[in-house]
Amino acid sequence: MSPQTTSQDLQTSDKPLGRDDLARMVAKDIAAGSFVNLGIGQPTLVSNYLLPEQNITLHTENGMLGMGPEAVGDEIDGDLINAGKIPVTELPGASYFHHADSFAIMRGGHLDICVLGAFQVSATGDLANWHTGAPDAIPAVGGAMDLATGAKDVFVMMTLLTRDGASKIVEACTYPLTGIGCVTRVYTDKAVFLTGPDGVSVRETFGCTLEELQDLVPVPLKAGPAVGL
Amino acid sequence: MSPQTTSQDLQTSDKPLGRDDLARMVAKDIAAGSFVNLGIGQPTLVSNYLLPEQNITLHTENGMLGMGPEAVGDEIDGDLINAGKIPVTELPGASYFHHADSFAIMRGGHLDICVLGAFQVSATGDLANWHTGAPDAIPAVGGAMDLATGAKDVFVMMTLLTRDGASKIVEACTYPLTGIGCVTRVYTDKAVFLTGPDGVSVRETFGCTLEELQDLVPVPLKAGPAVGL
Amino acid sequence: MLNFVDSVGEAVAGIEDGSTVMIGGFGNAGQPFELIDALMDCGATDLTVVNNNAGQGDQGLALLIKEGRVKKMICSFPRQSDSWHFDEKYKAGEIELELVPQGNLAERIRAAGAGIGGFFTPTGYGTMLAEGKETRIIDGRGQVFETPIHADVALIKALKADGKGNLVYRKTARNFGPIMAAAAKHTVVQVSEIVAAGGLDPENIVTPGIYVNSIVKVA
Amino acid sequence: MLNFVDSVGEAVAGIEDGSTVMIGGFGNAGQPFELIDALMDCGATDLTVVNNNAGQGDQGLALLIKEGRVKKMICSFPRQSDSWHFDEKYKAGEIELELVPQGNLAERIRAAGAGIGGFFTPTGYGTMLAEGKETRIIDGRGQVFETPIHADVALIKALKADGKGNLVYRKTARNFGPIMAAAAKHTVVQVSEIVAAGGLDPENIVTPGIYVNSIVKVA
Repeated sequence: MSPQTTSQDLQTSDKPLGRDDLARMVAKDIAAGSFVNLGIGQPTLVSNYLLPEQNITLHTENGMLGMGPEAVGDEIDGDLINAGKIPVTELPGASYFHHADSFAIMRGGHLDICVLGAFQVSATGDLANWHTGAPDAIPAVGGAMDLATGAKDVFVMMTLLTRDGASKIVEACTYPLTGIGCVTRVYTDKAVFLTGPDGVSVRETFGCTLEELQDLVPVPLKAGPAVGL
Repeated sequence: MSPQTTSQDLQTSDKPLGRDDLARMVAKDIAAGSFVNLGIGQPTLVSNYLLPEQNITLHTENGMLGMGPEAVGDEIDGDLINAGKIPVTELPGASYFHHADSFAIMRGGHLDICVLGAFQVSATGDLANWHTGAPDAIPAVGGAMDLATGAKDVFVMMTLLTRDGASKIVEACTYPLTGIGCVTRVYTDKAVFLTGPDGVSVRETFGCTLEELQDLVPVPLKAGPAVGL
Repeated sequence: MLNFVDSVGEAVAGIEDGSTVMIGGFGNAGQPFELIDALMDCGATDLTVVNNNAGQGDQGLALLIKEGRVKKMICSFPRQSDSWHFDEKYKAGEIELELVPQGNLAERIRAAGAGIGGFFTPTGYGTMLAEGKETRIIDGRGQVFETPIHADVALIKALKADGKGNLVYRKTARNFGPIMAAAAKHTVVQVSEIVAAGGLDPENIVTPGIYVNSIVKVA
Repeated sequence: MLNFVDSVGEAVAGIEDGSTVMIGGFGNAGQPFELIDALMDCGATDLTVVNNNAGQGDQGLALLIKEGRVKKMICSFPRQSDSWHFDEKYKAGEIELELVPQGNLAERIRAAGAGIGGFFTPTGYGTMLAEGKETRIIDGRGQVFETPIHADVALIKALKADGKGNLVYRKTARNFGPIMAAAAKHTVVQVSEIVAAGGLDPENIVTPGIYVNSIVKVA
């Protein structure tokens, strides 16, 4: 723990964060003017909390920049869907392109941030989010590996613990990998973690102290940089 | 020489062909509906003899399909030029694309024919047309290697002999190569040659017999398939 | 050579057993349902199908799979809530699956059309989808060698064609159409409207007619 | 981050000595003359310039070369009837030349923007432009390994930009603009017209704004 930070300083909420509060926090952390891809599931919630003045442009890997909110009523158009195959809308200044051009945006390092769900994240930022590895599971990967490998920053949103109480932040992933050393931040109900080659630091905790958090997580946790990074 | 063809049968003109006659012959040999790229210089003449009913689409590697004739007068537009940087025109059904997409058309094997000039063509269809190899020459290659390698058929148009009387059809190119085994036909003032892995055959001769032609060309010549192929 | 044909049946005639068929679409958007129905009717079987998914619900590609006409799927995301026909065939060991990260799928299809012999990409490095593949470190990043995916036939859906076979698409239904058109030996397109050559702005053509072989208007 | 700036000087400010600069254009079509003039004025030197040609006549890139600001040219066709400034520098041994087949130039630039680590292509195989390069036989064809060309800055010309930085071009002036915009860390665009976001049809955008950093309107 760095001298200027105490475990108590890190606790910014007296209870765990719900999915919407977490989505609001992620949205707030995205720099103005960023180009962002939100993964299917929990990450999609982030779009509800992006403010117009942030001027965020959303990318959907099936071929669009400038994606708007989910379509309702007469807006629904089968030719205008997102990566989760949900009908969406188009904002002024949108653009359409084919799949190779769309993935060139992802793979060429042009997205500032992608936000993904995860089964596990390792201490050094390895990501496992596409396959349980169960022998009878039908594998499906979609664009997960391209996003994990291509975006400048990969944020993960997940509950810290599985239903069985096991930490999803692990020393090394036991599920099949999506990408190596790609995750830079993990937003969970109990804390925000920063991951990288030097291991895991904790930016802030929700409803627990760093020591209580350490009891749940099987990798060494450092107090991270001051809140706000 | 195949039994059914005599040297005399091959002679279809009693004198060498001029550049325009040769261009007219190449134009006539291009199958209806073909997509064609005409190289800078002599090959450009071919466009003068393409008939509307042939429905040929011309490609220019700087980013266009459906190129029309050279622009004159008010048609001249600095944003609409061909690979030789000459102002051209646009035909109905034209399309524009960027350089990578344009070369994907060439390199992906989508052009039916390209017609190129040459310094030398080898017996097996190697092409040398971009560099004299002279130590003080400034090399410049442009799209020559992409065309030579990418088009389904590569036709060469050239005079058979250099100014010094040396054959440009050679056993092996002495000039730096553009591509290996890529040329399928060579249209010259004295004959039309078919080149390929099995060597050189002569489709027709102009103003000379096969025997007289053989005296000029240092590779074994066979009488080719009947005129018209 | 470009042909405008009168029926989807004519458009898919000649697709042979054992062909590799690319089918456009991401989910249902851009999926050429009528051409797929015609492919079903024409009887070709033992097909390798390239599509992002492995069929949804009880229509299109899903039915082709149900009827046992697909020997192998090359796709990125077969498992969906309504991919029951694929799921059943897969669990029964009756269909082969080559699972490809979506960006590799797109780039490999693009490579085929562009004459690229293969390329290195960081996507998939260190994962089970790169097992057995050549790798190398380039500029400090692990990368995997991926090869082009060619096809005998592409079946795609566009919005409009002009008399030269140039195509434009509609919104995210564009998806795989342009790259599949370039990657297949023979490209069949269903469109909603056909206009004369010159009826589409040359600046806005997405697929030049050079990539198109057969066009059929579907009401 | 996208900025609309008021002058070409502001647009090129910050280009450092020793930078790799991609300059759009094929011959004069699409060449961003005003941005090149500003680059001349800003003083940056020791540049590596990527362009199809090596300047024509007494303007634009040709002057930059004449003034000794270009250490190295990466191009496909330097020798032209009016490339006298390049010719002189080259013969004097005062400029380095990396000669690249035009399609390899385009594909290598595209690869940089698309995150490809390298690719095999038949173009150039067996020629002196492949000397010293890795080769392999793929599907019976000799192929050469080519690497991406990245740049610090791209200077390009488009017809119009919208408020999101989306670009459309004009006729064959499109040429290298779209791929250079994607390959450079910082892309500067001169346009003839700027319209509000929504003022360009989303179907017709050629370069999405994600690839654009600075836009300046040039009269």
